[in-house]
Amino acid sequence: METELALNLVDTFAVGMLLLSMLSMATSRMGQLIRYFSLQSLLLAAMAAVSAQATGNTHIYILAAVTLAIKVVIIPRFLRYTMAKINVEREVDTLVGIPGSLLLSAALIMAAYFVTEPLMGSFETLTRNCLALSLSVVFVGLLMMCTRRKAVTEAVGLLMMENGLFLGVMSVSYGMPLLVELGIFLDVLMAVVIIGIFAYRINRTFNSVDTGFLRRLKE
Amino acid sequence: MTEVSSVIAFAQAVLLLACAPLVTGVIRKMKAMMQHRVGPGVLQPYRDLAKLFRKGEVVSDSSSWLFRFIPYACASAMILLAFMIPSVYAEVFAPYGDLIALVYIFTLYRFAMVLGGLEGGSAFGGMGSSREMMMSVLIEPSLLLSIMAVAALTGGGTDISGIPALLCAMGLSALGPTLILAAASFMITLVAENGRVPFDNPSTHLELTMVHEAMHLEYSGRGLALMEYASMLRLTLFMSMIGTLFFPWGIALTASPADLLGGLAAIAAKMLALAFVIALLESVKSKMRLFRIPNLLTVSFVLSLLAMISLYIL
Amino acid sequence: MIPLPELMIGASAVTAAVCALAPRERTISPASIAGSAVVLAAALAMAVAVGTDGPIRYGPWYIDGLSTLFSVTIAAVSLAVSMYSRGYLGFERREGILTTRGERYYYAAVHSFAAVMLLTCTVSSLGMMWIMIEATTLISAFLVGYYRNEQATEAAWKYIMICSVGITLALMGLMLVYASASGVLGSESGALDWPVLMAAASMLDPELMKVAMVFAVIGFGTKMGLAPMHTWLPDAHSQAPTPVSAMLSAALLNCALYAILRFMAVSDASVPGFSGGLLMMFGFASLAAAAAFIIITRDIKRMLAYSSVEHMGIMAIGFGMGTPESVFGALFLVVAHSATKALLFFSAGNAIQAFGTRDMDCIRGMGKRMPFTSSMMASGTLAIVGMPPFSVFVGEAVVLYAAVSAGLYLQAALLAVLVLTVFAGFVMHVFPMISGEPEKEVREPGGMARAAPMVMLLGVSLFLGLFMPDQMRDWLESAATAVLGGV
Amino acid sequence: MMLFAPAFLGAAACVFPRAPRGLPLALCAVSCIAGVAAFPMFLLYGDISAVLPMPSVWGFYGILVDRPSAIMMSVSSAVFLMTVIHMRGSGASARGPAYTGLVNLLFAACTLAMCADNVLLLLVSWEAVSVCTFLMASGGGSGEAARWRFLVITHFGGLMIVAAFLSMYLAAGTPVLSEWSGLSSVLGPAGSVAAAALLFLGFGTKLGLVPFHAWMPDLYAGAPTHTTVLLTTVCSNAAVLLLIKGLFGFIGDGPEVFGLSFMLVALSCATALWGALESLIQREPKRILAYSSMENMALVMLCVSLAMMFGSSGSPELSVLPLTAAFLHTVNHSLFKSLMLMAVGTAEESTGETSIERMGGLALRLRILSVTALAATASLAAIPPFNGFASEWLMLQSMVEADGLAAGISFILPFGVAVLGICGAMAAVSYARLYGFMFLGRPRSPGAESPAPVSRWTLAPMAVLAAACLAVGLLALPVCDQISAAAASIAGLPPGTSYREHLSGAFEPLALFALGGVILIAVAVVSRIRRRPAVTAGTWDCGTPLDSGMQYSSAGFSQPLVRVFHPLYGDLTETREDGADGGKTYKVVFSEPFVKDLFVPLGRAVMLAARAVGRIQTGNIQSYLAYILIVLVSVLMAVRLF
Repeated sequence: METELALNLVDTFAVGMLLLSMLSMATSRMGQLIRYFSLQSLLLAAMAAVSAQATGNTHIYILAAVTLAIKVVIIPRFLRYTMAKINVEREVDTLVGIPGSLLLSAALIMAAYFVTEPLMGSFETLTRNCLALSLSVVFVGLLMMCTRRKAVTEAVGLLMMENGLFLGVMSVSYGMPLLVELGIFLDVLMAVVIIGIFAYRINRTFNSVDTGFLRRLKE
Repeated sequence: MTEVSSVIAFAQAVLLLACAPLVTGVIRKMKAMMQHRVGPGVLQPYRDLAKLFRKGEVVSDSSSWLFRFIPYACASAMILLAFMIPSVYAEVFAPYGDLIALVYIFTLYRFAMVLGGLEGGSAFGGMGSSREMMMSVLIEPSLLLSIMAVAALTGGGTDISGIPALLCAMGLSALGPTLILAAASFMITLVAENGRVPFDNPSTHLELTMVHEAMHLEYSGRGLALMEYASMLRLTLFMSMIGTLFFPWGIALTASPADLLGGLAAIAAKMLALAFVIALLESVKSKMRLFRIPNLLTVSFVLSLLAMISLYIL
Repeated sequence: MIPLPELMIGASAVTAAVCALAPRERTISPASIAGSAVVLAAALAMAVAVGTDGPIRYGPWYIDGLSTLFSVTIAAVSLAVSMYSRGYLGFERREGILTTRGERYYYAAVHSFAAVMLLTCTVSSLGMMWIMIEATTLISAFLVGYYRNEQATEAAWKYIMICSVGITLALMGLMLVYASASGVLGSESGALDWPVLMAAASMLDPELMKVAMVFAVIGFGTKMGLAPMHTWLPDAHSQAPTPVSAMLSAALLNCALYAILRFMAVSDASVPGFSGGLLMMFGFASLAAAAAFIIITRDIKRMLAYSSVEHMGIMAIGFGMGTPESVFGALFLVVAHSATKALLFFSAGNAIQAFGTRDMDCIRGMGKRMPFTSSMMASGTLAIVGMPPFSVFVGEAVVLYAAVSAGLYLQAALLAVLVLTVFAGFVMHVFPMISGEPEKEVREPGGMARAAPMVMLLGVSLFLGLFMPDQMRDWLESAATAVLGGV
Repeated sequence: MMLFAPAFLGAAACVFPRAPRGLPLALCAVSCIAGVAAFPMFLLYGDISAVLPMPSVWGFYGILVDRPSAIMMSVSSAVFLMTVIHMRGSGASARGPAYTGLVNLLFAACTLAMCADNVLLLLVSWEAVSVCTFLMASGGGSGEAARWRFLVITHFGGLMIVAAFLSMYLAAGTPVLSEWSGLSSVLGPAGSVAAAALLFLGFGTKLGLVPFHAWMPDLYAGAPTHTTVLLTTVCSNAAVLLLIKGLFGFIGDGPEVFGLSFMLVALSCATALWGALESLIQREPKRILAYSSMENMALVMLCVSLAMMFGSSGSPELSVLPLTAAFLHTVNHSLFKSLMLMAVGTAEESTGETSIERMGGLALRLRILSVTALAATASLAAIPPFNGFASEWLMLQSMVEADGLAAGISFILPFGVAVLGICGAMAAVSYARLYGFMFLGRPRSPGAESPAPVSRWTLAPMAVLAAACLAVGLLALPVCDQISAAAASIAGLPPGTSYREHLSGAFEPLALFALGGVILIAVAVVSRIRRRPAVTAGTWDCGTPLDSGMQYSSAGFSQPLVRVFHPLYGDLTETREDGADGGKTYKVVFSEPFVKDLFVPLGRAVMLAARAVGRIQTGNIQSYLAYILIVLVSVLMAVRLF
């Protein structure tokens, strides 16, 4: 398939990922949130496949596969399992409120575009604004971590940041050396598992996963 | 300096030592005359000293070895000064008389007297000492400054025996503001340091007014005699300092008999004039309140400072 | 020649395994001590080898003076830690806080932690380095949450969350570097290997490198404890078991610093001075924040943690100036700080176990009851606040000297004033603990296992403060050249 | 080099607390004797130097004993020796091995600081001095708070010194101090002014320069006597030596520091006056002595800055006189101040009282002690023929010397003389008060009524020191010959230059006071002729028996002066309230204004700022993450924009 189509596809996927993270900012349901995350990961995998096709370096396929396996299937499962195990009530409780956080994330996206604007010229990549998009996704993920209080939501925020990162990895620099990528994926998996474990511990010691309660250690 | 001049210098020191009580007597007599009293003869101080010298000594049981030592220290300090200050002849016997040393020996005298005042452990001694100290804080710098001003005026450094000659050599051109201011400040210092009116009344023993007498209170017999003699000597020394360091004209510059006679006459005249001034002051002025004393002392301090500064401004 | 890096890492990993699976519990701690001794020996041998015949570079390894400096520091600290842990855990075992299983778990975690940190400093690919640093977070999270009580869990949660975020941002920086590098070198050419990168560094796109450095400094700086990203540090240090706190403060932060240095070397070739400016900015921020916190805190381990923040700030300033002297001083400070801070944590550990509290207002009269610990704590305090003849003073003096010689008078003055404030706060807190009268009856937790490492560390700090043998100087200078971009 | 082996051996000996009691002190004494030998050795062999083979970060550690350091080392070691003997006597060795060990360390550090020939060695040993004195000052009680103030202030000074030496090292390019000279040309005007100012202020913190003196009184009052002695004599000697070396040897007094020297003169004068004023109202002897140290050191610094002024105004050959005065006064101060402090300490130990309001009458009960104390007091008050007078005389001489200079500077003459005069007079007052109320009069407390006997070990060193005070006072000129040679060698003047040709007028203390002695004997003999034995009776009491309350109190003694200088003292709060029996109580409280109005508010401000910053550690993870986000975005924006 020729690069025009690939370009458009990659762009579309990237924009879709950003859209999904906006949606997950907007949602107030945990289940919904996790669904959005897995959908975003799916888009990521698809995009990886497309860019592998377009640029012809095959190890990105592996990447796509791993993404599919880990981020679309395993991690959401694990999260749901954890949620079920520590029966969290379904609401995402936010600090800022949904409209506020949406406005903030819009501001962050503008910031991302503004920051990456001078860098556009420096790539001969298939797409110019993927960098901006990935940065925006990272920012939005971080914002989610700042504004949501449940342990699981924070985990999702972290994962979304990583999705944005991989968006950048795929689109801007055609992936990294395979070893590194696999290591990174391993780390991500481990991180999620450990976060799950600690979410469980928090729930057991505090009878809640609301990290707003974690305020004992301060000056 | 040659043997002759050293002999003369020694002689003039002895003369000072001998005349000290006389000076006091003269002042008292003048005062009495001004107040239309007859008053004791001018030799009365000699008689007092002799009487005290014959009397036995009584010392306080709370006083220590220091108490017995102090009279000697005071007397000999003053006698040493007598050898350092010229009166008739512009040379001194003491080797290398030095102005700064002179001032500090006065300090030694005051210091010893203050310690003696504290010895008795009574209220009076302490009171006298504390007042003396309050005055000394302002007296000492102005004394230092006024003398140094003259030294700087002559440019002869801090060597005492040089100053009279240099001043005489300068002639009347020396009679500038520096000398006047310094002399004025020194005059105030003289009155204060020797505890005369208006700073202190030497002839009273009223507790609340006395300063020096309070410190002498515990002494008796020979100790008292020495102390009294020392304070008389101090007065004489100050007067002869005015006569030789500030207004040395007439002092004998060479060892020739004529000069020496002239010098003797000159110093006698100056002494008489000063005695008159002091007596006049004591007759017309009354003693100040204690806490107004610092004001006058500050005036003398400022005068001496001005004397110094005027040396560099004018 | 024997493959030293493999030997070093292998020994560490094996030790971890042995501690996890040792048949008899009595063998655990001797095994760990022996293992870390071997590791230290290997690290030293590696340092000598590098010192004599240049950087080691084969397979996944790239080891130059910088790597050996950091890895020897890490190995030495972990040896001291595993010695001290013997006494420390023995006490807890007697108190009944600790089970054999817990001890196995502890030693295994400590040694794998050490192994991963050593890997961080020896691999050649920046990507692998990133992975290893993330791994340190994951492993040490368990050590931080070791006592499963509320505070420990909270501290561990904050630790893992904040550090993961930071590390993710660092990955962004790594990605950008790789992007621009692969733009120059083409992909598949090991464009993440540090030597290769350095070779091509001058051709990299400056704009991109700037953004990359921002991400790298903020990301790794979070792990290194630069304010205002340091927030996890006091919690983690105060909640972890004391030997682990020592390890975090004296080894882990250095790893993050090492990563930043590697990135800085790359970026300085294309945008000179940019990363230095960033580092200095964050360094002063950390110094100021640490000064304030040291004054107001009451928890002794938190205070020590903040002093780590302070020293990381000073090092950042030193590296940020980027002159040979300043980098030399900062590198020296890395070693000095590790030795001194470990010593301080150990003596604090003794005090905490004796008094059963971390609150400095409740610890009094150590001087009478615990002469050894208090003398150690006193000298450690004087050392850490930069009093001669201890080594930290030399490091700070060299940095100050470099600042003056670089004409950065204002920065030098600011540095001096902030260090003075820290000094005041520290002294104000520590010496009352030593003087005064103890409220309750306490006795010194004795034992060779505790005393030996402390004396050792004090000796190191003192010797380095007084003397600078030529070998040491050459070593530091080779490391400095590596920082300043020599391959 | 063999000379210094014992010094460091003694320092090392302290490390082993198991060493038998008294061994550390003995070793310290040995090393002190070695230190005393420094100057004779110098006279025999010239400069003594040694280098340690092990390199440090900045060059090799080396020591060089030239004339100035040799003189200072000998004097300091002599004082140190006396202190150690006194320590042995007054049972201070019961303080335990830690203390005596620190004494050893302090000696080693001070000696090294005086003879260091390597910049790092100098800095290290100097800071070691601070640390040792800090650790030795743990007297408990009121001293504790002052210890922290002391440590922080001296560390501040230490930082200034470090900065100054670093900049000088930068200019010199070599860590070997003996190769440093005339660095002002390299440093440039601004640099050399900054370095000189830093040096002056840095060492000023140790010497009690206003406003860095805030630690002095409390520390002196709280610390053990011997710590105070060593702190105020040996450490001050080292400080003065290093200061003069730094200013004149290393930087050099070029014209660029002219403006600075004026400020330093003013600062020193202010310090001297302040010390004299405050010493008038203190109640504890040690506080009085603290302020008097401040005053004396201020006079030394005044001479130093005068020398700077002379040198920078283009006549460096004149600066030898003030420098000689500074050195001489430092030496004298270390002699009489140590003597006075030991006397006070001994008196406090044997009476168990620490306030002069509760002493008195000791001259009757502790005769020898009172004699030595009198010698010390007389020297402190610059009473001839003691050594304090010699150095003040030399200071005045250097003032008079300003006469010969350009009109702009000769202004200094009157003001300097005035300051010296006032300080001298006030000093005389406060020491008369100190001695009078400690030793004279009638005892004011049971402790003073029956003081414990004083051991011979305690008295011997004090007697030696008293003799030394008198001897230096009489032999001022020969002593000054040696010292002025040292001063000239530092100031880089031709070796021939002596201070004598700058003296105005000729003065031979020995001859003069010999005459005085003759006169004294004569007077004594005369008044012994046919003398009746003195009768002892009670003090004249106007018929009402005296009780100790009717004695003049020390507060009352200084009251007139307080009235005169009232505005200068801190707030003197006079509280009158009715006692239980309707009686009135009246007390005057003086508080050191610099502490109350400068250091306390400063500390409070720092505390407030710290709390303000401390709020960012909220304990809430969301806010922590928010910090990261904000920092990231703002830094990226900044990079994008600039």
